Amino acid sequence: MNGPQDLGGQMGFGAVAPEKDEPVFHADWEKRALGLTLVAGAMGHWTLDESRFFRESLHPADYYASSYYEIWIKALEKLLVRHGFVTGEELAQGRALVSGTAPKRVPNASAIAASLARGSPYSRPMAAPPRFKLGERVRTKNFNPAGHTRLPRYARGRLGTVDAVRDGFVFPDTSAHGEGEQPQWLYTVVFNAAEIWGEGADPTLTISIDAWESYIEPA
Amino acid sequence: MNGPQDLGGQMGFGAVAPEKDEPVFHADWEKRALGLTLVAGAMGHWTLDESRFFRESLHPADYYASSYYEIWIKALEKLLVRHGFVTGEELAQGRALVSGTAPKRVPNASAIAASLARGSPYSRPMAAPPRFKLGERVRTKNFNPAGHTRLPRYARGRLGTVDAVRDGFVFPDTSAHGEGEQPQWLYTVVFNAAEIWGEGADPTLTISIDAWESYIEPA
Amino acid sequence: MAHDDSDHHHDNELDPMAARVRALETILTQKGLIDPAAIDVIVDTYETKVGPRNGARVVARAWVDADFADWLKRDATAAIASLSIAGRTGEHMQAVFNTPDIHNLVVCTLCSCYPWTVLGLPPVWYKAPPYRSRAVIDPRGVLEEFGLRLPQETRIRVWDSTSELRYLVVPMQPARTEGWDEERLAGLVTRDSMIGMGLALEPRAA
Amino acid sequence: MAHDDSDHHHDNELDPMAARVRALETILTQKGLIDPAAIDVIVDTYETKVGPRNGARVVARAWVDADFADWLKRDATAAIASLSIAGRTGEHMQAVFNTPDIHNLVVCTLCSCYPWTVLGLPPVWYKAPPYRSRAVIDPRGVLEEFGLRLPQETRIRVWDSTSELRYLVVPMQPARTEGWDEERLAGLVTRDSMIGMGLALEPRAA
Repeated sequence: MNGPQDLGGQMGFGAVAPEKDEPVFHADWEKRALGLTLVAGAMGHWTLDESRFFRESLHPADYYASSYYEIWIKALEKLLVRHGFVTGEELAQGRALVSGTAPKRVPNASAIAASLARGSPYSRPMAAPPRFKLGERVRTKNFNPAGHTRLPRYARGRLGTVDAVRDGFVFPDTSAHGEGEQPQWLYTVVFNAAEIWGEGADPTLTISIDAWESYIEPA
Repeated sequence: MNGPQDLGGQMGFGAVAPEKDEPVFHADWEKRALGLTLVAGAMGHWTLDESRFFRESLHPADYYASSYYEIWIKALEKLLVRHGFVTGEELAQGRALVSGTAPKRVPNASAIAASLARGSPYSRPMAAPPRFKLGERVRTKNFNPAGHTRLPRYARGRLGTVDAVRDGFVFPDTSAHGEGEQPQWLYTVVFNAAEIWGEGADPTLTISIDAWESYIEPA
Repeated sequence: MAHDDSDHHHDNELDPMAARVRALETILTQKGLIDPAAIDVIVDTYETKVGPRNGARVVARAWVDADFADWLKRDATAAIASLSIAGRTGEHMQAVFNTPDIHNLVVCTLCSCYPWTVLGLPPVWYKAPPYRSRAVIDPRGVLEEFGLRLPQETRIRVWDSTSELRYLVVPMQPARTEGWDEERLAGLVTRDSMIGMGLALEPRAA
Repeated sequence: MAHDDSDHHHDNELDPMAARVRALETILTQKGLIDPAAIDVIVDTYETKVGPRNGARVVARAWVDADFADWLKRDATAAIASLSIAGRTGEHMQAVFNTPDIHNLVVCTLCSCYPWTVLGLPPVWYKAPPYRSRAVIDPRGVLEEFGLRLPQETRIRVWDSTSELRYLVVPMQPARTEGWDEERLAGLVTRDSMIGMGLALEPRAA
């Protein structure tokens, strides 16, 4: 969706403000927010892509006024409600009131430690060979779905070059909406800045995105 | 600028919510906000385009959380400070503390009434003939200025047709920044929705913008 | 101070914007930068004098007078001025005519440009992000939320008001209103129909 | 309850987000949906175990070992795993090498994708709108705000992390560090230099 998350090339947010000797967390609640997001995800009822979709579905005023952990928590609440684990009333009262969806699993400390160490790969074996090859000129598609996509608005309908053919990867546009992994070949596609930003673009700049096969077509 | 004002095709703002029997104003302060904006503008120290630039320069979180009259007032305060009429300290204290810029004029009630009735045309005589003609195929330029422009992001780099050749008009991109009126021919340029929105666009939809001559080039 | 004491009775609990606007008016008045009476004139103008009834008069005239309709199509500013309607944000008018084949819709994606002289001040929804973001990409969806389901074959033309041109939609004259006089016809012309977010009223609904 | 009483002493005035997160953890714990001890493990991992020192080890090894550098270029995930660095959001690593001709910069315009295994959790600025919006259109401007003015002829390549690939920038080895051992070299490798928002430290500054 063309939501508040799609920030490339937007203006008006001010200067980048690095913090000297920034701590890993700025408050205790941030620690719990990170942990809650990961352990709730580990129940196995939604994908990372669905989490991202719920985050970008926050109202833009809310998204831009929130820190990233705030965004995570607001989206997590909505995910939990959407999947029947908690109710709005429970969130309002701050305590459990009714039984809800039964979790597929509730990882304990050692299971979580193992899963952090292991990670969860998103690459998938592909039966068909990749359609595009290294160095090929391609054009990204132009589309504006209401659902989740990882093709940023600034990179739509642009002429670029396949800079790398990666592996098969879970397709976010379906995975975010309970429509399965439907893996596709992933490519790194590189563009000259002038192709994207037009007049006044930095002539020394190239920009790449990682694009699933259905995002691109022959130039 | 690619600021919060550039809303065409953005998502996540929810349903359009018409109000049954909506009053002209929703609070007394809205009346004064409208009037203040108009009478302060009538001092003659900034253009309508500069006002618009100050509105779209609000932080996106602020812009999207504000009603339109709130946006007007926040921008008006900044304009007044920028032009030396008031100070931040005066705004904080709610009273005049120092003398500031002398206004070019302070219209009274009858002068304002006359100016509302008269309006202020933005058309200007042009020495050169228009470069483009009715029915001509043109492409809008792609650029991403940090300053004010009236070419929306969704309509950049698109192939369209000149639907009307208008008049010479004050050029907002300079007028907003104290760089003069520099009038240009204005055209109405119409696009098929598929040219703008790509896959899934409504096939019965065309969209037009009003484009200054420097926004377009021969297709 | 810009307000007399009688104003203060219902302001015991000013909301933050009310307080902020009051403070700004106070400062500008103290500094002699504005005449508060000029604000009163503006408010009175748009609260009581200028509104969608102006546009309805224009549309009704176009319905009954083919020559006027033609003039309105060619030079809307002059045609509208002939009805003594002119002024701020009506300096450069364009009239766009609905037909059975094409439905016109007006939006200002970049701010809130709107033809004040014929429609008055814009409603909140016209100025707010949902309409401004969606009208250019999903006009049918927006129209349906307003209760208007256009035939699939009707073409839609969206006019994004990116310049100082101001657009007035001339809706189609409803059936079974032949012979009505202008004033009666004007009663069928809603504000929304002149933005393209509705049709003129049917006679029975007027 | 997820917290014992000792936690409450400094929470007499919980800010709204702290209260909100506390409430959510309470509900999920009461419902048996989570194990709070699992959260402790996560916090401990990213607070004390996983951080940019991991990435610095990778970079330093690449500086001293051409074969490793080549492996890192071809298969970063495997090369990094050979140093016992692996895990969540490090499943699909790509290493991109700065040269005198090209400077690499990593951003995630769409959210906050970041190579946790080698850099730890991302800093606030990396996740916030100013960086995400500007890095792809004005990287030189952003770099200058970080105090890094690149030569005009240096090309810049921005990698927008739109997939589950995670990018690690390998900065150039500073001059006058020939013969340094890996540990000493690793001390020159800052987090920012592995995002592309800085260079490795000069020897005198380390």
